Amino acid sequence: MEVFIDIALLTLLCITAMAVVHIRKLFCAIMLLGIFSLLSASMFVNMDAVDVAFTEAAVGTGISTILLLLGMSLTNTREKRPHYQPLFSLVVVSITGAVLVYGTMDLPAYGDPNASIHHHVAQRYIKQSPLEVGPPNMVTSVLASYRGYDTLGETAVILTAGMALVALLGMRRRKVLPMSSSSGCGDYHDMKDHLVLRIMAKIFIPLILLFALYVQFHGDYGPGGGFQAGVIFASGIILYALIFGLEAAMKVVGYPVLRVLAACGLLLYGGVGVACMALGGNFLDYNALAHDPLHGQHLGIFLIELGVGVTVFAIMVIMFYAFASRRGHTA
Amino acid sequence: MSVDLLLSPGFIIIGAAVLLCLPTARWRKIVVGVAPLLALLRLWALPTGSHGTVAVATFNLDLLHVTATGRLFASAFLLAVWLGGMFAAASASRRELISAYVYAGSAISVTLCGDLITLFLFWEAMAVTSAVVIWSARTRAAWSAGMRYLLIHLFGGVILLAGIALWYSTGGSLQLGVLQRPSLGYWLIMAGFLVNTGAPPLSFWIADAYPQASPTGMVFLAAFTTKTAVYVLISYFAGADILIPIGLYMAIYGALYALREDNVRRILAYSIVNQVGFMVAAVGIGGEMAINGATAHAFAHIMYKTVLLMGAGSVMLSTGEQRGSALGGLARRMPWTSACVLIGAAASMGVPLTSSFVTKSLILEAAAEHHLSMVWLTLIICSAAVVFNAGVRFPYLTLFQPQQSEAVEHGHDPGTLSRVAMMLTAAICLLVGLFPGYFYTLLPYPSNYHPYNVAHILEQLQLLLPAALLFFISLPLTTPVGQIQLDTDWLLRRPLLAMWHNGIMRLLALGLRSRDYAVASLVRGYTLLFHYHGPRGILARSWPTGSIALWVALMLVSYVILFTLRSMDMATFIKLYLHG
Amino acid sequence: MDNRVPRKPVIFCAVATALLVLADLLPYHHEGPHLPSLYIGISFIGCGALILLAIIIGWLVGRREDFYER
Amino acid sequence: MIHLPVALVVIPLLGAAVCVLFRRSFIAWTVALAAAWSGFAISILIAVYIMKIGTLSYSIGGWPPPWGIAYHIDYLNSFVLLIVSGIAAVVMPYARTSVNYEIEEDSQAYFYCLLLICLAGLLGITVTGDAFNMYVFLELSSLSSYALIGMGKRRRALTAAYQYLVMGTIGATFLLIGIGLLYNLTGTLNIHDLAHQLAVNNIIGSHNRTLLTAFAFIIVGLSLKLALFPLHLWLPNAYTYAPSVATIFLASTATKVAVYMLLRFCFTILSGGFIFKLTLGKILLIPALAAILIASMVAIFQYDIKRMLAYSSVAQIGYMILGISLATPLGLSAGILHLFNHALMKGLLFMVMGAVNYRIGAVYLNDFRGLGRTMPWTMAAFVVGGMSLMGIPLTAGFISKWYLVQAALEKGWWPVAALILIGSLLAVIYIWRVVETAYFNPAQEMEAESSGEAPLSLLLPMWLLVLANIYFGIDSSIPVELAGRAATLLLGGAS
Repeated sequence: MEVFIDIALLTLLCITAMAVVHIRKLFCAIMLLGIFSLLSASMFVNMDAVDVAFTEAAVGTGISTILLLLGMSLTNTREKRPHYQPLFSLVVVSITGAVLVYGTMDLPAYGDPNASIHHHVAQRYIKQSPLEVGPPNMVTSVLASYRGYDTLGETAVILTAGMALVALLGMRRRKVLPMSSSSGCGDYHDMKDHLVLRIMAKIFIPLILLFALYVQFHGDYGPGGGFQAGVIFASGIILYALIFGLEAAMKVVGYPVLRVLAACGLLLYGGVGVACMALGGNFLDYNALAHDPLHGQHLGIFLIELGVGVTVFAIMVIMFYAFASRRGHTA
Repeated sequence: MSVDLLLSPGFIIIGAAVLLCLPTARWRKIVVGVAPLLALLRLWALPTGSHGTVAVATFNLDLLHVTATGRLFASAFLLAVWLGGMFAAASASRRELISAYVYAGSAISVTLCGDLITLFLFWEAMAVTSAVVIWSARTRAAWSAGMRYLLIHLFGGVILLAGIALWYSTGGSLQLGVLQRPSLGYWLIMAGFLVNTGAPPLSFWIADAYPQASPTGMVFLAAFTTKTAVYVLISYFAGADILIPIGLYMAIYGALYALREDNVRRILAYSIVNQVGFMVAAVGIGGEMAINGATAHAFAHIMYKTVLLMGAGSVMLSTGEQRGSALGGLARRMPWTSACVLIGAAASMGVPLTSSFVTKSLILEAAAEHHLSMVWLTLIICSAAVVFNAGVRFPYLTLFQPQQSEAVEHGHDPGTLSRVAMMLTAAICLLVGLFPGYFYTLLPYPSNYHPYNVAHILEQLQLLLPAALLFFISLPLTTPVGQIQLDTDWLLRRPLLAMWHNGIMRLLALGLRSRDYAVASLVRGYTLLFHYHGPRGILARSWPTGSIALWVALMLVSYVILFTLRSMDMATFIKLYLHG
Repeated sequence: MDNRVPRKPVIFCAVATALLVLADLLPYHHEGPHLPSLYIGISFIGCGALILLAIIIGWLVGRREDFYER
Repeated sequence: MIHLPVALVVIPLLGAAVCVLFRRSFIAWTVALAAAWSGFAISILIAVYIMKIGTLSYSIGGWPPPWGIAYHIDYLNSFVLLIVSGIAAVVMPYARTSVNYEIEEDSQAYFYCLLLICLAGLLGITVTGDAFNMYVFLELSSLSSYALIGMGKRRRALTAAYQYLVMGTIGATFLLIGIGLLYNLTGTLNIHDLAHQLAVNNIIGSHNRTLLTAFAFIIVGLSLKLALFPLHLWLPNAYTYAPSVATIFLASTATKVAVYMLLRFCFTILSGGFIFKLTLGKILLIPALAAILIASMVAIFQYDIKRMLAYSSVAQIGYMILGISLATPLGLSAGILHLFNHALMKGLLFMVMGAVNYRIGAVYLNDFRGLGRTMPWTMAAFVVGGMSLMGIPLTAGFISKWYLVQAALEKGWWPVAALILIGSLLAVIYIWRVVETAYFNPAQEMEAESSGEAPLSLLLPMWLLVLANIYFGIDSSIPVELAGRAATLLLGGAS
């Protein structure tokens, strides 16, 4: 059964990918990319990688689509014909693909229980993590505790991306140009007349925020965690900005707040690590945080997930602002 | 690197050169007055032997290796740079002082280093910095003379380096010590050294280059290059017979050419060749006494040549004139200078009670001891012929002949510091002559030679006075000419010129078309190079990002193919291929 | 330029040389065989030869213009 | 003492967050300075420790190595750490003046933030003993360096940054694919455990196609990051248009760390570089030689001196890879040594470019006219750096070239040794062009009024590097010792 689902999803994925490559209308391409993300999220679910699927759905379908749309609204909605032959790219892609396929020839089969991947490190994660770390969701214990340092790095990557964007685009808004034409999609002006949207948004936004908090704090038990929660929380704010205008959203959470939040999230994460050192453990050794190692792990994971969530949220909104405020319009 | 090495006397002097960058003249004077003395103290505080090596690449450089000979040479250099610096401090340009200090520091380092590689490095440093000293005169003539000088010395350096490389590659040791076992490397090293002594056929560079330096610059130049060459000959080639004829040639050459020279500083330059010839011959004779003699005479020569050049420098500074035919009658106007020059001249001739008397006789005695009668005779004649250059001719032309031109009216003694320097140098010349016993204890080998006996004194006077008499009598015959004298360089130049005019031009004309073709193809090659590598060339352009991706893919696939092909041998490859 | 033989130095040197010849006739301690006025002879002959040689060389190659500037 | 390795990374990382928090240029600079200096101090401590004890391990989160992420520091790491943190420590004092001139007041705090993140990333790559962790920090350093390059004054900086972004992402993705394949093969990510598993499960000996593909991906990905010859195309633009401080820092550290990663993957994971001895040595030799010759040739014709130096960097990377591809103790240590020496000289030369840019506003060849007189100290520093680049005795560059030539001769590769020397000659040509213009061409009239010597805050770090270049040229015992030990360590895995 799973095989059929896989085949169906893969076929759809291929079709979507071809369509993205083929189509010249950027708006459609972006929408198709969103679909592509959803499809791959479904594939991840089928592979039992729920956390990954969750992230893919939140980031790939949600935030990145919005950012792409914003980016497109700054340029043009149609792709120019490239001056070189697309054949060229085909060659590159086929070569790389062929090499990749060649490389997988000597790999153990997917799901092969004898594969060494299931025997070495994973064994301990599966058997020991409930006793050593605690959370029933093993993914969380691997991400936040066993390999918590990688997650710190990833959080820093998010912060870097935001700061890079701000450094290159600038955080200030450009001068308001009242006469400029309103081209592209998602104009805030028009939203005033869309009563349905406004009312639905008012109903949905609190729910989205609440859901984000749930994902944040329930990450230990179910799929989810700081990354997803941050993205979902950010999408609540972004929705608000889309419907009620950038100005209004900025009154709720302005740049300075976001900037401080972004920094504080990372500082919180690092701070937990440093606190562990101060309490006599290694860096990020949560056992040191409380008398009972399990309590320490729990507290540590809670805190760092919070840090991740805060940073991701702040950076996502900053990114949105940075693109949106370059449009030359204000709501 | 230990502090010991950093504080070697040579490095102290080079460090002082850095201090000389100081803007104010007062500080510079203090540095000039103090630094060499510190270095001198340091030098005599160092025990003999090696003071540790520094590993550079695979060589162990013996940067500081004190030997008795080296120490005496280094002391002479330090005294020369001290006195010369004081003499120059008032009038020399900052550039000249700095380069002279680096030059002196390098020369001192040559005398205090323990292997050929280090020696070569400082050798080249000397060549470059001394050229800068010449250029510091800031005249056109000085520029081209400095260039010729530098070319000759770099040429010598190349020979030396080739020699060292050959010597090393054939298993020779680079350590300080007399080289045995003549081979091509041996001869090349010797030739490289000899270029700096002013040996034939390149003897002309001394008289060509030195007099073009500034009045103060030549004081420095005369002291170091030739004497370091003597030092290295002593250290590496003591007793090499070939050096005897070379030394004799130089001694005669110097005496001959000085006789018809008009430029007084050039007279002194020829005198350097003459005296260095004595030392080279002594090195060739070998044996304790000869080496003692070469070392002692080098010391004495540095001192009296410094005093003579200071005198010539003072004359030139005040009158702006260095042609013998335009000087004269300065003895009254420059009493202090004249007194010092007289002492220097006496020292150069070897008049009893002066330095040369007690040093040169060591060399003569050594020649006699080895029963080299012809050598002895030639050296005797040459030591009499010193009268023709530094001994009588120079002071006579400069100071005592009847006044020849207006320029002399401006003659006056130099400033206090310079005068003090000059007098100190003269005093050293006298002291060495007065207390030979003390001086001999500093020499590399113990000596029981006693210069002062009636016979020896009389002999010396008997040599000098007739020579002087002859000189004065033949004065009208040896009238200076206002032109450059040519020697071997003429021999090199004349046939070359003739060939240039007759043969080569025609050959060139014949080969013009092929040359044009070569040039054209060169240009085409350059264009091709430029086409691909130039700013717009295919290899330098900013490429579209996509094409780089193609490169990536190509590299990737070629790596995979190559890995696969190479990592399994062909048999297993085929086996795997057949079985899927 | 003044080309005459300077009188004072010549007289001084001649007298001094004569005195030295006399001194050679005096008995004084000397190592080995010694011919009277050997050194004076060497000096005269040797230096005279040198002066001659210098004049000849000067005549041959000495009076050339400064070839370096060519 | 025990927490030093992790402090090395955490201090700049949290410092970056602090920069964002306050967003004041001066505070950010102070934080950056403190972080860089403390990093350097820690690196020195670690190096001393390593010299005494041998290796230093640290388990993050208290999880022992194969399960958690562990730091593992040996001679090679600590040497690269010294390079990276040392350059950072010298660059930071320089940065204040130069950044004030080149970056808008508003963005300065972000600039320092990104610089610190980049530093943290590079240090993180170097200290870690975990392949995936290496990738995470590679992302961190790459992402920040794209932004740093994009902050250059000229508009083309953005295109350059974009191109670098695309190429860098391809490189990083390839690396990730390679690591993924390795993980699939072994089930572990720890580098030493990877080596162990590959050996125990007899994967190395069995011509495993996945292993070969994984390494093809890793090597191509890293070749992109370290700008090996045909894949260097992002580098000239990136270095040319980036702000001076970013160029100095990236040129002297980023490529070095990529080379370090190559060493780690090819020698530590494949224990003793079996792949190198078999094939990779010869495969990498050709691009390395091509880099030395072609990039040097291109550098000769450049008019933008920063660009010229960028091409020269490509050539110098060729030297490093050449040394590594010899795969002998001597060659390897020559390559590692050149990492260090090249950081010294290229840092110095780009600092000179920054100073010239500060005074003149551009670094085209024409702008150098008469600078020998108006900016004597700066140009003197350029001359020293140039001499080091050419490999003139008594400068640092000589040492590594010397070892390189010896290593080539030791293997009997005469033509290679000759090509190395030809490359040095080409360096002489392109450096001489600048020196000639600076010292022997009269100044242009317009510039006479504006120019003067660079301010002290630029000169001091510059001259610090000048002294370092000379010092390590005279007494090279410390780097030679470390590089030699690192080389034997890398090759010793085989026995």
